[in-house]
Amino acid sequence: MTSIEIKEALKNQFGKSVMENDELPENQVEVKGEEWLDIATFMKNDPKLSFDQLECITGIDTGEEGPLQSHYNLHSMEHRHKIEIVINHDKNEPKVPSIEKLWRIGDWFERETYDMFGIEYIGHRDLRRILCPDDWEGWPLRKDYEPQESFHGIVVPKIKEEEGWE
Amino acid sequence: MSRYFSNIYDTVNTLWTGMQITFRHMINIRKDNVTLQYPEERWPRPERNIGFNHEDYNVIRSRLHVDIDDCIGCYRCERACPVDCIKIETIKSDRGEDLPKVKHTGVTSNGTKKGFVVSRFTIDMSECCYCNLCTYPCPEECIFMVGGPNSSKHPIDYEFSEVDRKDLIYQFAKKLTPNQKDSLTKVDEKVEA
Amino acid sequence: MGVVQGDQMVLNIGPQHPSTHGVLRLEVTTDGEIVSKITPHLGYLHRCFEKHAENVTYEQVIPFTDRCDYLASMNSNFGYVVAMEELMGIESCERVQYIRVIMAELNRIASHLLALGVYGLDIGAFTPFLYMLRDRERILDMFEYTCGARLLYNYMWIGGVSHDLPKDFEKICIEFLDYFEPQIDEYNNLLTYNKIFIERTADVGVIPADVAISYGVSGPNLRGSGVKWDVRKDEPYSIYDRFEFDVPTGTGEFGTLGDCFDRYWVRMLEVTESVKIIRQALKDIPQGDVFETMPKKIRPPVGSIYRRTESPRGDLGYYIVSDGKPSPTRVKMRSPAFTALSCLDEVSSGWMISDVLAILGSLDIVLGEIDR
Amino acid sequence: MTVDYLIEWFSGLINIPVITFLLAVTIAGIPLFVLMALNATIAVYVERKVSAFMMDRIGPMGQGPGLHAGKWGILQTIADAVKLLIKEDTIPASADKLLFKMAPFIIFIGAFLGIAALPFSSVIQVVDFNVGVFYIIAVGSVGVIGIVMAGWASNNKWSLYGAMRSAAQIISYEIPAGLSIIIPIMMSGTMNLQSLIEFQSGTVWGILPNWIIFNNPFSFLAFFIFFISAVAETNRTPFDIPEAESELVAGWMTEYSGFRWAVFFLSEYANMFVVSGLAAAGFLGGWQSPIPGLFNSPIWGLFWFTGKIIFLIFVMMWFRWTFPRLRVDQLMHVCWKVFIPIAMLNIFGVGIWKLIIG
Repeated sequence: MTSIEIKEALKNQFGKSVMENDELPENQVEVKGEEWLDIATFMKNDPKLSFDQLECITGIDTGEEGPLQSHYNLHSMEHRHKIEIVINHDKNEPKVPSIEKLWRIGDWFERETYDMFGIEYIGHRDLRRILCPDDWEGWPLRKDYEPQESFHGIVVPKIKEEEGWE
Repeated sequence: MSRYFSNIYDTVNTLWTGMQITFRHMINIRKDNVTLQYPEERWPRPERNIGFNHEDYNVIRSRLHVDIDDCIGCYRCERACPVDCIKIETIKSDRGEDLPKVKHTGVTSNGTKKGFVVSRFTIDMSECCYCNLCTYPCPEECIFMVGGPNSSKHPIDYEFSEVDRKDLIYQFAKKLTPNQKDSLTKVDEKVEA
Repeated sequence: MGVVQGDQMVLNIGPQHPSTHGVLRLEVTTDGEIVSKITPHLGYLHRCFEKHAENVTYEQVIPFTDRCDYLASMNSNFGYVVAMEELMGIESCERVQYIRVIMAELNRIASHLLALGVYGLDIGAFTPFLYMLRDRERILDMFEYTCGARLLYNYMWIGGVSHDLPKDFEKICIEFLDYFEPQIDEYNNLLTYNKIFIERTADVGVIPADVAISYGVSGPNLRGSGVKWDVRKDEPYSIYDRFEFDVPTGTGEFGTLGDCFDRYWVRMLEVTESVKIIRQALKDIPQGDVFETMPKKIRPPVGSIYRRTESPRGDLGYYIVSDGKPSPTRVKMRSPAFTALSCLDEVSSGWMISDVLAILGSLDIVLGEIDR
Repeated sequence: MTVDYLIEWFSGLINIPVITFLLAVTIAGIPLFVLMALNATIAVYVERKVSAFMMDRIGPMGQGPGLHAGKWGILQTIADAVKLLIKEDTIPASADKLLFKMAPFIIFIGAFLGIAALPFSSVIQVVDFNVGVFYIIAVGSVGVIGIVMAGWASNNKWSLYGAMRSAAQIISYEIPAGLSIIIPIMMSGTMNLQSLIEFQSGTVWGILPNWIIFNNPFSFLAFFIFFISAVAETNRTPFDIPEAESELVAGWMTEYSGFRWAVFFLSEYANMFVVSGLAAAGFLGGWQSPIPGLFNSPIWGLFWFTGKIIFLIFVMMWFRWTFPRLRVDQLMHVCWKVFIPIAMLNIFGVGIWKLIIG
């Protein structure tokens, strides 16, 4: 199926939860964050769609005014089609249902996105930081990220010394 | 039961094949040896003998070198560096004027007139990632990786380990005393005025 | 047979351990030799390449991609430039495309040789490892001959490559391939068909196809489970649709489909396929200027792209978002080793400690790419 | 040159039994120490070279001016030994200090006692037991106590794993080794190593030397079972699971360094020497010449016996640099399901053979 057909199929099933957004390219579909688990379950289990592989979860901070976004790249091994799902989050309280139980790789991808952007995945069974240390502060890939000054007594260098090493 | 014996047979057979291979390599070591005894036998560069003929060795990434007399202080290499290991500072001067006091030549070997005295040009080789990105934008081709096509400008050198980390920060600019710097800056202000 | 449950013991494999292929810590809960749970702890090599990428220009990202999958830098570069060219809507010239394919496939051979050799090392066979490194070294020599670097190339640039092929590269490459192909038989006789090796790997660490897909396992690991999926064939990028090659899949030759041996064997077969591709590419490569299609200024239009390519470890995806400025808003690397490692817990519980390291080795992870 | 001879000689000089005994034992022991040290030094060098040649490398080399390891790197092992001796002797804070310090020496004692009974030639043997075969097998298992001690005392999980694996392995492989060494005893009717070797003089079918390995097909098989079990007992690849580098870092010797580790190393090579010696004496005719009737003087005997040992040690190295490593359960499988049944059938077969053919 092409991405337009997939979009239609989703719209037929979920109606308003699949949003109209003309700014997005045609291979992307924006959905409401609250409904995401239902939509994902449908996308995985519907024989016509059968998205059995979660290719990637990308968090994007679109800048000061823009929202936080999650992009889910889904792919179907059976039908060999793919789609990209976009979810916008409120920057102050980014929350979205976890799809970790549907696609097992979602576990680590969500942990990574949580680690980098602080997007909270509701229902994730083991939501810890994955790449940064457990007690790291801040969300590194957000645009307004400020590195913490010291970490367990280790000074985190902000600007490199003018004279190089010393 | 036959599986039991065929397993034993397979084991003996395949292990014996493997032993033959290693034994063959052992007795043919003179022919097969691939080790070079490093400090005595060096990799002949640029014509490195790897079993192929290397007549024209056209590239090499060894270490950066700057012909400071050719540098016009355009900052392009500094901007191209992805890891910010190049640091340049310049002082404005009269275009094309020689300043023998600070050993500054006014014209590059390509004939370009310089508008700046380069008072600082350091490359921190311990940070350099050898990506070669800085050598392309240079309009005077004065920053380059030594050796290879540049071997006429600077001989190949790939053994540049240092005892002190500071020694890996290469200073290319002519040494300026604070007095000289001040006087140059004054010239600078004069030109501005 | 009843299961006797003894006291559980927690064993830390790593961060410094001969078989973790980098700095990875596995927190293993064991009962005697039997492993019941594995918690991987990542991040020892984390340097946030994605944050770096936001602060540099588009062409300056390429040296950083080198350092992610440092065993297959060419393929890392390739993935990035393919994504970038698609985002910018440019197409590099024919010669560049061929050079890229040759380089990527050579690097695939080099990477697989290391993976196979190190796998032998994990099982305990030292000698095949050095034979494979010896041949990998010759590939690195060719890379050095071409672009001056042996490991981190920064060779493929957006719209072109940094250096044209040297004059006699084709001759050297053919010479190498002729030398290399008989060596594969030697590896097989020495390691693959060795009964001890088969016993250690066959039936161990079976990843069924559905589990593999659900965990996003890709590349040789997925094909080892019998799924015929290869981005080069199924979503052809660059000029891969012009070449004839097979996609080897696991057959469960000595054990169950999807075991460690299958994953090992798929890699060994892929080496042969890569040799085929290189031969075809060397035959057809046209003349031309490699800098011809290189854009003067790299300023992609506002937009985003997700593009995946086949790196030796699997689907290497790049998500690039541009807002029209000289540096990217977001570069995300979907690393295949990251997904492969995630299934370790599920696959290896119930096996012995020795098997855990065999399974870990068969997944062929590179920590530089997992931690990024 | 047995200890008995020395005691007799000394008692002619001093007639105090304790002193003569101590003197004789010391004088007989010194060459053994020298032999062990020499064996380890040479074997390490040879192992490095063999492994290097098999891998298309050239191993340790010394070239050029300055401090270097001699021509062909001959001095490399000596340099290493010096390095090990001057290295800091670290003992983990939480280790059981007494056991930790004792363990290397217990392993050493096991290997040392074994060498004492080896018949180097018809006249050179330190102790000529009438139960020599049994003795060597018995003292050979002392080492496992040291290994378990080392593993336990280190207070390290890797060491513990290594020790446990080692105990299971060595004890299991004693059985096929023991069952196979019974065959020479059955055929010669003696446990004395000298008489066992003398039994192997002459020829079989007129061409081959009358070594036990060539005597009948069962003893031929028994030699291989014995030898492979011996490899397993010395913890070498493909049976090196107690110190499996890629799994257990360094197994039971993870926490050891410096001199204590050197003692482990010494004992490992001494153990190889002992089991190869037993295999040579039991199956390959000991100091008998391979060409029956020629070169049979005692000096030649020394040459033949050490030559056979060196060959067997080389084969062990050859194994090590060719094969992958077995897993614990597979190791046990090989021992209990392959070697032991075949070894038992061998005993049966040899018995029948002896009854019928003689």
